[in-house]
Amino acid sequence: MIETLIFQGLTGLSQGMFLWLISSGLTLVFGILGVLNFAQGSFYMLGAFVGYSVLKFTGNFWLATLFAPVIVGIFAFFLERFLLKPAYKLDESYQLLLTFGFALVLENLAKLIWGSGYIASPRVPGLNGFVMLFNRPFPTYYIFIIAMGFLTVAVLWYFLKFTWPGRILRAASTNQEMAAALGVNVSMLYSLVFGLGAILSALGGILATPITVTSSGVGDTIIIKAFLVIVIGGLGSLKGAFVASLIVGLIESYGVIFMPFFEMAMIYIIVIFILLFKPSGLFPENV
Amino acid sequence: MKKFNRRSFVKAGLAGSAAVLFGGLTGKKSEAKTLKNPIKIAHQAVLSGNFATYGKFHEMGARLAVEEINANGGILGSKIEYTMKDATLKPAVAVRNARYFVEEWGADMIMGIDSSGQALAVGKIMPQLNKPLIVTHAATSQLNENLVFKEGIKQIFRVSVPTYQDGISAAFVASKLPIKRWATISPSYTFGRVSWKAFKETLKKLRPDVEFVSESWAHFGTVDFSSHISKVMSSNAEGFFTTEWAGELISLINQGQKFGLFKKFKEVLLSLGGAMDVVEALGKNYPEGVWISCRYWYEYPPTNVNGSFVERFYKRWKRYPHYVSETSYSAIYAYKAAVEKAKSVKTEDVIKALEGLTFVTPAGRRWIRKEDHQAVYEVPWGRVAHTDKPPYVTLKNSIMVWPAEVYYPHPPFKENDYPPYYNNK
Amino acid sequence: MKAVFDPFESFEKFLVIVIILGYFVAGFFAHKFLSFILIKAMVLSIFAMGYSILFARTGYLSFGHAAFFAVSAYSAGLFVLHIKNSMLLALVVALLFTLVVSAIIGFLSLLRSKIYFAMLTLAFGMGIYTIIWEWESLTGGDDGLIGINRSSLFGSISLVPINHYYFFALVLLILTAISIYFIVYSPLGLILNGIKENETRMRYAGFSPKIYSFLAFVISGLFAGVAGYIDVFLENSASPVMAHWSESALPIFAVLLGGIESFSGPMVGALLLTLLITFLQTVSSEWKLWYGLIFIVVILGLRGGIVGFVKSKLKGRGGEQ
Amino acid sequence: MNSKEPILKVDKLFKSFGDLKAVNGVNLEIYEGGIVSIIGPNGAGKSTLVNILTGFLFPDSGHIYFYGERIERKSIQYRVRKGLNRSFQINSLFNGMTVKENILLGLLYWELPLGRLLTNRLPKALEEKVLEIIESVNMTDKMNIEVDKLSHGEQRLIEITLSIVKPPKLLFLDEPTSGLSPDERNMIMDKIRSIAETGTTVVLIEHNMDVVFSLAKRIVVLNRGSVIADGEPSSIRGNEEVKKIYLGEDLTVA
Repeated sequence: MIETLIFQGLTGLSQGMFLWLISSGLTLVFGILGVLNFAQGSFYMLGAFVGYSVLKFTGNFWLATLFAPVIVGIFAFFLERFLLKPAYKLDESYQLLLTFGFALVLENLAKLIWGSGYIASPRVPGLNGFVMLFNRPFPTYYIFIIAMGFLTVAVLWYFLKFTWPGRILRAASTNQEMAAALGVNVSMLYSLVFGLGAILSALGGILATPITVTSSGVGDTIIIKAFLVIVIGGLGSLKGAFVASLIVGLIESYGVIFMPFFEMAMIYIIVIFILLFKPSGLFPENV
Repeated sequence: MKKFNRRSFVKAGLAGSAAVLFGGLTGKKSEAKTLKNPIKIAHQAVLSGNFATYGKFHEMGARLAVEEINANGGILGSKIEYTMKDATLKPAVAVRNARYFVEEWGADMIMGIDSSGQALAVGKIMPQLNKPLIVTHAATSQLNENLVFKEGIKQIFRVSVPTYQDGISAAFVASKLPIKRWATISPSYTFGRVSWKAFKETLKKLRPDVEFVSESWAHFGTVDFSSHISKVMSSNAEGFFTTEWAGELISLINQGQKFGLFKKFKEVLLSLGGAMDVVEALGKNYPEGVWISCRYWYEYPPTNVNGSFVERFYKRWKRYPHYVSETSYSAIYAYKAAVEKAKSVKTEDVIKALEGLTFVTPAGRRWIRKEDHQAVYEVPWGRVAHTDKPPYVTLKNSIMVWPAEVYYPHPPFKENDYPPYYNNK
Repeated sequence: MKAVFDPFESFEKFLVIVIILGYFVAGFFAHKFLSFILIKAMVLSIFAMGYSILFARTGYLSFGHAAFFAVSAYSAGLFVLHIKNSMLLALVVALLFTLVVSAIIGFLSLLRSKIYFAMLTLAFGMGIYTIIWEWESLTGGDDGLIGINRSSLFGSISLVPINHYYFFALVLLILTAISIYFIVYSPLGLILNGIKENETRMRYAGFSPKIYSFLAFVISGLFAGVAGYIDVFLENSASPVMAHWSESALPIFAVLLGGIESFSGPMVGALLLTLLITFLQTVSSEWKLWYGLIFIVVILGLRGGIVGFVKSKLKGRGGEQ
Repeated sequence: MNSKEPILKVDKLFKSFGDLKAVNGVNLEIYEGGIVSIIGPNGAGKSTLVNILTGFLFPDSGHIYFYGERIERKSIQYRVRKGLNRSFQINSLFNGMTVKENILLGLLYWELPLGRLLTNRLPKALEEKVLEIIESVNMTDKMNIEVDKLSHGEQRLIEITLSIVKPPKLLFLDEPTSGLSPDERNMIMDKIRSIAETGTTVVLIEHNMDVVFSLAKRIVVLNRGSVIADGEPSSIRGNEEVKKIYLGEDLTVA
């Protein structure tokens, strides 16, 4: 029994890490730009598709993992510049709706570019095996995913805490006027943050390709869960997004054993409890 | 309802005899006159979202059939006009499309449909639309058992196999395998539940010594199966059965490989593992030795009809036919056969002609049962082996087939009566 | 926004009356498919007009109203299938259930600010979707409820023929338009507008905005219920996707397309959107791409919607909306 | 009410944002009648204090008593209904609505019976009252203009009017003259005097020392979240500590 619990825990952790990659982008963008980005799921999807193309071109999964998020990030950067900026003067609901429009268009553009079929999952050199835990195999790739999750946390934390751009970001999240007063180009900052958020989600997308199937509708499915995650964690809070991602991942995983059919219900119940008793989420704070 | 039946019977009789009469008197030319030109066939399937690939495969099969028929003089001289629409997976959209096809576009026959909910919703309004509907994918047994057989909605036909293939035939395969304990990860919706139940109950009757030790239910849209895999792998099962399909099956297989699922279980049955979307996506990575089936497999039957179909299909689309391609292709040929038999495109005549119709298709000889309008035909199971050429998967050396009559439930349908027609002889 | 003293109020009224007359006349001439599509447009009109009470008036964006549409459709369907084949009683039951569900979800979602609210309605709506999907013994799971047939009204007026049902739907549309008119051009409408413009100031004017937002939520939920009720008897079936969040985008889009600031906007938008989608689906399998592009254009370039655009042209000084 | 009893009593109020202690242990008592001014340099915590007192923010700790009732966790509207209102430094009107609609919205809660929430026509008395208020600010000719199209001074006038359509017992005015021309400023100052004359206690948060010294009978000086001086204008003017924080600013005018 104990090894089953550990196995479920590990798979839950890895599921949580994918949620973290997408919800960190979501919460970061919200924290700085104040925009709830429906298209965050599309960046996840684009990460997978672009990664697939890079992989086809270079034959190297690691190059794909490196380049796909950057390409998607650059795309997001320009998307923000040209199509999202005009919406900042609008109500936040309109911004949400606009990104919803982006999601619709991106899903269908992806279908036009990459076709409607399922894109095969690449094999990752060196990570195809498994390690034995309690005489049962656990895939090395899942361990790698868990490690990548923690790595992104560490990198983000270091970036925000100890680097100059990171400090500006934190300042901007609490007080944009102050940041502007410091001579920060807020408009450029917004574009960069939007791009950074896309990079995180796209990284999730490309990292998921070896274990899941990529199709144009994949962004839709994941964005809903990411919303739940950031409600639990507290909007705009990276710490909250991380903890909540793990909580949701673990609930889903243990739910499969202890309450099949109802694991999603369990997540909703947590959301309701958070709302009633701790309405600003687990970690109500900025970035 | 009675009145309707009598009138249609009379009409059908009149039309039929008129056609025979004229045909006898004046030969082929006037036959064409009694028909409509062009004959309009409307097709709908999912062309957007996660399952968009299904719609594309549907369309490829249907277009090939239409092109061939039109190139060879059409149906009794009438050309086919064909249209295709995105049905998404929403019943409301499928209903709207069906209404559009019949009431606006003027379709003589409508076909396609992927999800059970859509098939049932469209099926229910067929008496209003009163055109033949040939379902080419949706597998719910309610369609033929309830809507056609019990409620008498005669406009509905299905050329693809119902869930019988997914649950019951799998149990026949399982009964021949030297293992006793089974587990599943099944889709957490009607299709998955019905199939697992059919599998369990059939197998229990065929092999009373079997046990079902672990089941895990995955939501529609599950992306990550690892916790389900981890759960079933913690059981002492020896065999694994699933009716997961399309993208979710690909994810399940991928993740299963990483977790050593195909090593842990001695036998694995994938009822829809033979679908070309899955085969294409996995190719050489398809785990060897697992049992797969689907509603048509490109290598079976090894007839000339099938061989040349696969060849033509590949030539036209540079891909191998998916089962929905074959069923779409055959649906059009079934309709052609019926119209030629009835020498009429009138719904009543076509229905009569389709009932009991036997026709040769790439998937072999199909026979449309009169009572429930279900096409009965054989579909194989086999073990995955690899080849060097696309699609890299072959079942040639391990094919296992049961006559469809053996495992198809027969009218009158009794609830939960598995296996339906099989006696322990 | 001139809720009470709109000089263009008469223009709006005129527009709505013209559309309703148009529906009425079309009812005599439309053949089957067109009447089906027009009923669909009426369903969306009712849905969107009710939705505008929440979205256009208070500014709260809900992605969960499809769930109320579905709750109504399922409760009406289950009622006529299992309890009593009465369309009138089914309406009462459907609205009652919708009321309860929308009150609970509205209360919970309104505990948080507007943007959280959007997410919460989305999440709770998907919760309903999941329940409908999983509770197979009651709802038929993914197969949905089928065979929900129309019967007659007051025992004598048969609603089975589609042209009869057309006028039944039209009556409900007219009743909806009148109710919405009374809400929009009343002090309540002004209060709701005040919440949209400046929720904090409303508090300093003594109001509890959440109570009024809640009221708007439940009202819009109820009209979603009316729409769901008409739809289920039109389709003769109910399916879980009715509750899916993507369905909630339809009334949003209808409201935006027609003109969020106007009374007639939702009705204009719903009619155009229904025709547009029917057209797009007929000409292109990539219809969602066009749909998305039009969505973006409307939000970025045409925020007064079509009615707002026409009004600004009539006024002779553009860009006012 | 005994005039010795304060109508508002603030007891050890704290509020921080991250590392910044915006309000750092403020104690304050406001007595009925007259105009009290709260001054202090930028970032002294004036706005935060007003936001906490009027319910816009909740304090981290400390108590607020209004007529003896603890209100620090009560909602904005609760305090408003008890007679505590405010105006905003940056105009916070119902933009996009007309002057008339703005005033009407200010009045609706107090004057409209719930049963008439859905009537198409307003009660006559209410209609008259709206017109009367508009008349009192000389905007009858502009009542159908959207407020965001008015001049800054006119908007400020509506801003203040909105907070007194139902005369409160205690009114906080947050920098009511900032950004105004001298003429507009005089108009607003007259308005403030007339408000105080009708019996509303006014707390004026102000930057402009001319305004403060010409209106206030009592001045409270805030610096770094704490009260550093509290007294009559003359004593404040002579206060060394106050001079220090207002270095370079001439407090002797007025």
